[in-house]
Amino acid sequence: MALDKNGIAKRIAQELQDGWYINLGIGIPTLVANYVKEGIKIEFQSENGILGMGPFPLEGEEDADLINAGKQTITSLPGASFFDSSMSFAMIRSKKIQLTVLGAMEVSDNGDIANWKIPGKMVKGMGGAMDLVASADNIIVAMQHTNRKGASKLLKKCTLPITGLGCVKKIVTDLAVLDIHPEFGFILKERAPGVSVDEIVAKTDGKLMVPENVPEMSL
Amino acid sequence: MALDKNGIAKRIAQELQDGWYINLGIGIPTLVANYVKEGIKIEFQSENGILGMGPFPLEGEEDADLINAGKQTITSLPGASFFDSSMSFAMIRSKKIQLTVLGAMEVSDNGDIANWKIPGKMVKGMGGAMDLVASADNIIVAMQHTNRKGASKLLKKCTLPITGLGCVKKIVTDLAVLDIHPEFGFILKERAPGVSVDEIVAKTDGKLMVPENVPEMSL
Amino acid sequence: MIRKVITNVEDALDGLEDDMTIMFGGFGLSGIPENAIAAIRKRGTKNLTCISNNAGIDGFGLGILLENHQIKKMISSYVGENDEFERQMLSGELEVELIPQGTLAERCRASGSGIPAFFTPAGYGTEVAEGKEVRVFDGKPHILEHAFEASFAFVKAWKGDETGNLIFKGTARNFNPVMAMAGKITVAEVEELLPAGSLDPNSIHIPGVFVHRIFKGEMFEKRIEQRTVIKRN
Amino acid sequence: MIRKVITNVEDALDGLEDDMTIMFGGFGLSGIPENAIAAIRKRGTKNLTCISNNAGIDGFGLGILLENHQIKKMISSYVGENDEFERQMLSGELEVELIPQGTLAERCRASGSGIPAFFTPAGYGTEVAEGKEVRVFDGKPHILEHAFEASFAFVKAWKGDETGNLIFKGTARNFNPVMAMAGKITVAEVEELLPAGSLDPNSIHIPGVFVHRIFKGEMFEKRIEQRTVIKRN
Repeated sequence: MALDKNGIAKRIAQELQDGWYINLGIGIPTLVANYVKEGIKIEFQSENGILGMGPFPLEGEEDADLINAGKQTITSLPGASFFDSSMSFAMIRSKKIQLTVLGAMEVSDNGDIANWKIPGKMVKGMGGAMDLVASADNIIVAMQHTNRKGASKLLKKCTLPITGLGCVKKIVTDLAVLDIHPEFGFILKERAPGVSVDEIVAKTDGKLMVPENVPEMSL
Repeated sequence: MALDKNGIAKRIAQELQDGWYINLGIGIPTLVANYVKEGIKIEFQSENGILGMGPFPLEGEEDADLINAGKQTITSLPGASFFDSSMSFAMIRSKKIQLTVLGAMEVSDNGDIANWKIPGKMVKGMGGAMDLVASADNIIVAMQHTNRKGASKLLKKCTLPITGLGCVKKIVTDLAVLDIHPEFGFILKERAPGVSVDEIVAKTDGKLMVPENVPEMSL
Repeated sequence: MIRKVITNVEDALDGLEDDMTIMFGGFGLSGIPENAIAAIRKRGTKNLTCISNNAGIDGFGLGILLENHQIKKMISSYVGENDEFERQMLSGELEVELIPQGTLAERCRASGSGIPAFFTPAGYGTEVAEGKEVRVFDGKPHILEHAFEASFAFVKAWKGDETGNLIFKGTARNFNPVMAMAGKITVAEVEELLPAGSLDPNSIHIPGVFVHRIFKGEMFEKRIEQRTVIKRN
Repeated sequence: MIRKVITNVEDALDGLEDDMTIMFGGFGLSGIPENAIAAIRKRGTKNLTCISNNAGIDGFGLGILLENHQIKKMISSYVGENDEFERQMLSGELEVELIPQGTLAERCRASGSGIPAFFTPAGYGTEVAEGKEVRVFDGKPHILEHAFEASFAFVKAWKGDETGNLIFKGTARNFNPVMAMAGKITVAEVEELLPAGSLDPNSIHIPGVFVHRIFKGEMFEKRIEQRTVIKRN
């Protein structure tokens, strides 16, 4: 069965390693914070200016001066720090953040990502996404495998305006976990529980390598 | 009679205007702080990272963590702030400092300055001087009119390695106050008390404009 | 430059004219200069080019300048959550330039640092890079970006002193410091305005040298855009 | 990356090798990483290229690495006050590259900001500009300067916490923050090392993300270079 949003987040959370600084985008990526394994120590960065971001505040303790990049009220954890926007992107561009998780509209089999603009529709802007994808060495995309019309979002070439070139290393969708290899394209690593390889192949447009054995995710 | 170092500093202090931020170089410029007119409010910046620099500390109150760019122990005044070196030169390059006073080995009649290196001698380095002269709109040079051998330090063209081009606006020496005009060169504005125009003319090598009336400095 | 305290918010806008380019601190509605925005609305200055990470919401933040048709162009990184904005943009009434958030911040910081241009990898290969110089450093393409020029920067701080020193609070800091550095005239509104010497010189976020006018904001509504909480059980 | 506390200064140098380029915070003798310098002297690492605003004095600061012939090259803005330095430089034993102080700071900051290069007016028309690209912005010539690359940065802070957050004191801040940002491995020595949560998150000068190793310095001599005082009467 295809994963729901929380399932995708849960699978991505398995990638988190002890000691990492992590930036989570808006949407599914934000949910990843709910599934951090016990015993590992990580810090979340939000590009509006906090390291050591904590969970939402208790009712009544919201502070307009303490939000995340999605403009949601948050808290800070012991060891947190606040800083300005130039300092925030200084750490992003200088690769101090070990993992970036973000959503996408399309990803191509060479790792290009499109996630900021649909021609003809109201453009909201790229926010910090272009800075993040241009600099991060470790980017995981969290998204549905297909769009609302059923068309694959894993393509040979992105059709939408690009956010960054050749930067995505891993994709976790409702159907599968895939790595991206500069030569082989998408490499199918895991299937969602009960989802067949055939379904994934049918719903993937870009170059796809399917190993002999594709295990189910263990969630 | 030619001015001594304190006389030069005293004359330069007359240029200070209410509300200015000022950077004083090492040597004679440092002395300017001792002659600030009553009733005007200025702040001294030292490029190692302080705005609102105060006088030397009282004996016994020296703090190794509180020095000026000459490595001298100082104090801070109410309203002071400390900052890092990149912030310090951010304010210098973005012209937030209204006056820069520094020493020189040579100044040319188009405002070039040489004050950091004598070929064949131990070079100590330019410190912050090149950043200061490249960005400051208002630079006053404090120096002796001639070097130890009696040769003029006000030249057609600097013979020593340049610190900055066309940047000096005013010079106060032991003999005179001179402005620098892009077309006319040095313009003699004031004589030190008892010093003749002829002496100044004799000791100035660069192009010099002498107005009909050259008043004595009032100190 | 050192006598900076303004008692009347109208004086803070002295010299603000139609067609100017101005900056506004804030991220979403957090840390925005509410009092200056309200005063600009009242003053009615038109055809403004506004550099601000976001464009407010309907009825608050820059939204109140948009609905009064005072803004000609927005330079931002993200402009969702605003119906009037969308309407004006789609009708062609409002010009919009979208810039990666880190580049936006760095172009402000460059402006306040006397750095006219710098290279960044952000936006290479995208439409953001169109017409811009590309150069490869260490095998990676970068694009050349330039410092902004802004006649005014309006920022909001938590505490300030008479000499213009500013301290921000939490993530309300965001773009405020770099914009404070960048304004030809920087106007800071603060929640608490204190005598010189009240703030720890070691904890100043923006030294007063960057601030030309400072006033205590009459009212800070501090609206929350996304109230997310954990329910008490 | 988050478990950073080192209890043994030797561990702080783990990976430091001959021929590396390393940075040292400090201005004159103020805010220098005394404990790391002493440990490097003890370790005997050779042929180091050192980026530091100054080069210490005879017998203290980087002077103790110079006299032990561990430094191949100094990259600094000002190097007076050191006889051994002068001797090695004039004999050709020591290479010296002099850089305007603001450019030195900005090249560190660029390195820690993912900005590979930027334009600055400092040094145009001087020998500092030789061989460098010149470009005119707004009628004024600027030169292109590049980010540094340094394997290690050794910095000294006043207070630090277990997550690597740093707070500096007074003008001992100087180059320490920008070098902390720039090191591939940044080692911070602090006067007080506190548990996470002890420092006000609003007053952190350098967020812990930039600091890889942190330790409480065993001893800080904090020598004063120019003791200038007003006599009590």
